Amino acid sequence: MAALFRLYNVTKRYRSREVLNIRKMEVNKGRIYTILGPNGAGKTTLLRVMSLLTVNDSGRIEVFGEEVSWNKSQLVRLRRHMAMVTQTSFMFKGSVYYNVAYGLKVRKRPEPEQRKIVKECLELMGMSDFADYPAQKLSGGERQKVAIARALAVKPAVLFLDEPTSSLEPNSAMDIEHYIKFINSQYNTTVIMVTHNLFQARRLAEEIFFLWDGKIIEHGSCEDLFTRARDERTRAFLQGNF
Amino acid sequence: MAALFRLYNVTKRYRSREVLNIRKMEVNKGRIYTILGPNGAGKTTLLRVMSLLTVNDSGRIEVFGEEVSWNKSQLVRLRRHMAMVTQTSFMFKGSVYYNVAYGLKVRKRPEPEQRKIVKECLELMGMSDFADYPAQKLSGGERQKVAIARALAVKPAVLFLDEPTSSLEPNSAMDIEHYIKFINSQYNTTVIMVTHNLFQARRLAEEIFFLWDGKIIEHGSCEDLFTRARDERTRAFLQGNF
Amino acid sequence: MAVFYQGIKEGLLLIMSLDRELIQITLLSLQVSFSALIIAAILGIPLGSVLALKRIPGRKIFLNIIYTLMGLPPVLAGLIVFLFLSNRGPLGQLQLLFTPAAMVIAQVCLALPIVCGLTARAVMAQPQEVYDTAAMLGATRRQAAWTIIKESSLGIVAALTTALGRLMAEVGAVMMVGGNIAGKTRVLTTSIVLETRMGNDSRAIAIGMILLLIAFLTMLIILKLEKRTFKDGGTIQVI
Amino acid sequence: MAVFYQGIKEGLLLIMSLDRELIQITLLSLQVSFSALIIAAILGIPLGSVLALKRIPGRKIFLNIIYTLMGLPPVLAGLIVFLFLSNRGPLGQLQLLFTPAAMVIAQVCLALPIVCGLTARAVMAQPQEVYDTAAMLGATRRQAAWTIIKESSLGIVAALTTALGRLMAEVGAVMMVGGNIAGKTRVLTTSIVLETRMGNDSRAIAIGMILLLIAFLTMLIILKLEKRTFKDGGTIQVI
Amino acid sequence: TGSDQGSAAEQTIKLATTTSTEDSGLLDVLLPEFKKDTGYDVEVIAVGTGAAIGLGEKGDVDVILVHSRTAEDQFVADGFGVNRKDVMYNDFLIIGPEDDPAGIKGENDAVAALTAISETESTFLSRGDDSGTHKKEKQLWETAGITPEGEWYVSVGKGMGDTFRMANEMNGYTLIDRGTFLFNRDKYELEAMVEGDELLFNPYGVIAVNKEKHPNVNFEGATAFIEWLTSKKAQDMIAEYGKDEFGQALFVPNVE
Ligand SMILES: Nc1ncnc2c1ncn2[C@@H]1O[C@H](COP(=O)(O)OP(=O)(O)OP(=O)(O)O)[C@@H](O)[C@H]1O
Ligand SMILES: Nc1ncnc2c1ncn2[C@@H]1O[C@H](COP(=O)(O)OP(=O)(O)OP(=O)(O)O)[C@@H](O)[C@H]1O
Ligand SMILES: [Mg+2]
Ligand SMILES: [Mg+2]
Repeated sequence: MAALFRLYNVTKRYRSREVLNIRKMEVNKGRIYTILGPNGAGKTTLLRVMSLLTVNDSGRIEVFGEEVSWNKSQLVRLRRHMAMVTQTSFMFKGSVYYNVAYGLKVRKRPEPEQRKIVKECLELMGMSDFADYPAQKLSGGERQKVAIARALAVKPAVLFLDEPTSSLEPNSAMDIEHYIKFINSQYNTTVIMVTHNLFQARRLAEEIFFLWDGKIIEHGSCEDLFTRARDERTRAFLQGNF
Repeated sequence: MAALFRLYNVTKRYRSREVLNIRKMEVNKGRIYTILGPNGAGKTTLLRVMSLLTVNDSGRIEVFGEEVSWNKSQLVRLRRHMAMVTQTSFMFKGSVYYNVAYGLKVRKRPEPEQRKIVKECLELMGMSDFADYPAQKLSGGERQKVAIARALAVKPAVLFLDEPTSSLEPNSAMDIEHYIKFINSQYNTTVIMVTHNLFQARRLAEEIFFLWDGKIIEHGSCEDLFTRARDERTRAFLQGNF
Repeated sequence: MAVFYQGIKEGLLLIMSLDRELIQITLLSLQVSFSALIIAAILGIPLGSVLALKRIPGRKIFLNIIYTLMGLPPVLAGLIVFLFLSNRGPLGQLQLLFTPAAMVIAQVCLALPIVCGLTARAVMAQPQEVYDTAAMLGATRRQAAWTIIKESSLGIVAALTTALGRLMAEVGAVMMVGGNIAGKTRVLTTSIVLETRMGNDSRAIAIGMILLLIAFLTMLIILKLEKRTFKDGGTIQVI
Repeated sequence: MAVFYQGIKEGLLLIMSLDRELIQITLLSLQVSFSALIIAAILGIPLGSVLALKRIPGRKIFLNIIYTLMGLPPVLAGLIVFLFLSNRGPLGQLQLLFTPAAMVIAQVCLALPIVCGLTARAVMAQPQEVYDTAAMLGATRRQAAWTIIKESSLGIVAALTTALGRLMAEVGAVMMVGGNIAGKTRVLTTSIVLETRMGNDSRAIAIGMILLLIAFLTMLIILKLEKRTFKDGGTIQVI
Repeated sequence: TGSDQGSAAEQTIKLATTTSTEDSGLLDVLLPEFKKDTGYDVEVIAVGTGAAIGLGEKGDVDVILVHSRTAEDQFVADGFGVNRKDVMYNDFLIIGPEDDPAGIKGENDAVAALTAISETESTFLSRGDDSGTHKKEKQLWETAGITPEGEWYVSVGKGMGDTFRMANEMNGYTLIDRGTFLFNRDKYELEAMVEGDELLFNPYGVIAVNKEKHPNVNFEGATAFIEWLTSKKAQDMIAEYGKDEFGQALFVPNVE
């Protein structure tokens, strides 16, 4: 199986604080990964480094088999195969439609196609009525739904999800979980998801990375981790179940 | 028992859309309330109206037995007994310390007292190491913890919580739940909390309001609602359990 | 204070009389300042954004120079452009001195740093998330920059109105390179100077009133357009 | 183009010679412009914030007038202040005409709308959450307004630097009310005008260079202070 | 069309002159007549004498009309100007406040008046801008053997109209050309103190910019302007100008 992402000795510091230090990490095509870990463990930072939004301070990153050299054209080329739902679901000024169409616009897709895709994605998220609504006025959950629609619209090969259902009502959250499974099996989309919802992790993940203080202290299949985690900290974390 | 909040026929519209329409709602002192409902139901709007951050379009609001006239001095006086953790946990520019001390500063508490309280609250949230950190650089969960610390610092009589644990790791979330129960029983703090986590609602709430499309369609004790909800929509919502 | 009433009265009379010369002077003022503003915007907005966004070496010094040039004295700008356009100067061949074109060039020198500097500041004040979201959705740098510019629209409109105010008000540069030739390069501000020099205070005030009236109407139109374009860029509600 | 080299050379010589008169002129320039800026800031920042935040009737028109006055021609401002301070004017008794105090007053008229208008725009661009969070934590309106001003610091610094640039560069107002009296009210810009009127282009350029150099150093200091105060108000990272 | 524009440019001449000439309104009377007679449009650029000569040296104008004999001669001697002609003269006067602290009202001797001003330390405003007027003033002080300095001697670095305004505000004396004085007399309160002294004579010269130095100048137009300005018709108009409005002529034609 081709490794989509390979990270070796990747570190990232803010000021003098090392917030990420990944010895070795591999992500394979077509699987669903979950990253777990306490607040401030570096989960978001890890997603940002993998999606090439934050430059690592040292180490080596390979994406789609290419070593990342951070040059402009490579970045755009690689990023065009990815999409992310960020933790804050930032919305551009303008309508919900504009936000969801954004990824298609920058890819210069024909207008009718854009309209069709945006319509589909909004329908999927139950947000069709909001197409003309100013996106920055949405409620927290609505905003998160639009952020998901926006990421899905570009049909990415790799989908990064940073706590994508944190503000969603339970039913919507379940729908989205189903949909993630669906695109994963249907289009072979690789999914890398951060979540604090252990049930969700358990339902979705094929593999889990457990992050602690910037380091991957445990990695394995979902079943393994939940039933026989080696690290004591992992076990303690997973016990806080709810 | 004295009613802390009374709302009669309170409505709020954005453009032509009515997003809130509360026939009658009463909140009593010293209890823990949970507001449940789908995304966009108007939960945040309701909290904002109750905390006097958004002016209702019609209807009557009584807070602490006073009718709200929206005049300046009344607003500040009433608000000084409340605190809120908002859905976005907005942080002011400046350090974590500055943010947590803010409510004490505007109340002109003496400096040593400020320092003491901020220290306590940060410790409680496990954020002591971050006192000097720029608050806007925190991770999502850290930010939420600071927002909680900031609200607790002013020792409010009424605490509004808008999905306060949505970005928190399970253990922290549990700690916060315990703490909410503690201040409720210890200081008789009234808690009004929005959450999408049904387990959490069940663990904490004494009473639940169920909001749908701006209206309270169900209201009762936690037990009642979870076991014998009258409204079909409520039942459907609560079934999406996880 | 009679001179004020006199000035206002005279101003109203002047406006109502539709004085041919005055209309021509007013139109030239508008034409020169708007041409300069448009050129400055076309050059300055992209340049300002690039300076705000690109980590090029010497960027800070360059930005600082731009901020400094926001305070370029109009007379000095006028003098420098004058020397370039003068017969003996490197661009003397173009025969532009004492024409409206020369005035536009000199005013571009004044407006460019303002547009560029304030645009850079507006762009730099945007949250990181704007860029991140654009990049993550596949935008090239150019597309992302354009998105950031759109998000900064409020600040950029402020930059443009500030620059326009500067241009409509300044006299040093247009006087120097335009020469204040009656019927050819005389504009509202140079007329004001001429009238004060001749001791005609009330007429100077009258022309000043006309200038401010025009500026007021222009601002009204700009704000209306801005509102229409950025409907939800509302302002803070204080309760 | 020889005149440029000549101007730069002459400028350097002037600086190095520590010409007494030049030092005095430079200090007066700084003193007048900074006094005016400080007064304008003290009045303009609160006023701008109030206009941005308070729903007072006529607020929009008032804001529009402020934006218009950002383009107040210095000559006109000078003329109006002149008429007020003149012997015959309502404030003639104060005997302020042709003193630095008069120049400060006239410059305040120019700077106030800029500080006020750009502050208002910076404040209006803040997200609603700033106010909400402050209010929810028990801030009075005044305290909340102060918090919003602090959050707008980047924009307000831009307002102040823009105003300072305008003041250091303008000549119409200080010329009119100061009178360009040698040794008393002559400043850098009026010197430049005088030199160009006398046809001393290279000396005019030399003085202009000094003016720009001072502006540059001032900006450096302001930016350094700003950085120190708002360490984490960093700029967008583009990768 | 292109050829039309070419001839239009040919039909235009640029004149650099002093602000006093423009502000006096004389050109508003002369130039339309000149256009009627010759077809030339004249674009007037009013600056200080120094700057006007500077414009001529750079070839940015075609002809200059100024009043500073020494500078004019230098301009011609350096080869920048040709065909200098006397046009007219006006005279300077010393004006001052009604209460006349130096007691010079009615004095005929300019040098004596300045001496009195300096001895009483009465406020005196100097143009201080190297203009024709300023040069004249310096020459008078030199003749008086006085180096003016002190609080009372105010060097303002401004044009004539503005200096008049300032002198009025400061209740000071100043040296002024008759044109500007008559033109502004009603607006201000200063009065004529000293006039008629030969030393106060102020001749204007017109000079064409040398075609050899600056091939692009409109030399033909400049020549036509000089010829017209020194013609009988123009000289008569100059002699008449101001009589209606001020009861006296502002300038005296000066062609031998
Ligand atoms: N300022 C506003 N302008 C326009 N519409 C708004 C505004 N604020 C909220 N709304 C709309 O009002 C409705 C209710 O919003 P509210 O934030 O109260 O929902 P909520 O119940 O808190 O939802 P969530 O669970 O997603 O946070 C939403 O549909 C939202 O889009
Ligand atoms: N731009 C930044 N500047 C300084 N520190 C930062 C920055 N971004 C992140 N950090 C710090 O790095 C650490 C890791 O942050 P990160 O956002 O990756 O955490 P996380 O695992 O996603 O946490 P959460 O579950 O709370 O979202 C945190 O302690 C955070 O405060
Ligand atoms: Mg995170
Ligand atoms: Mg909400």
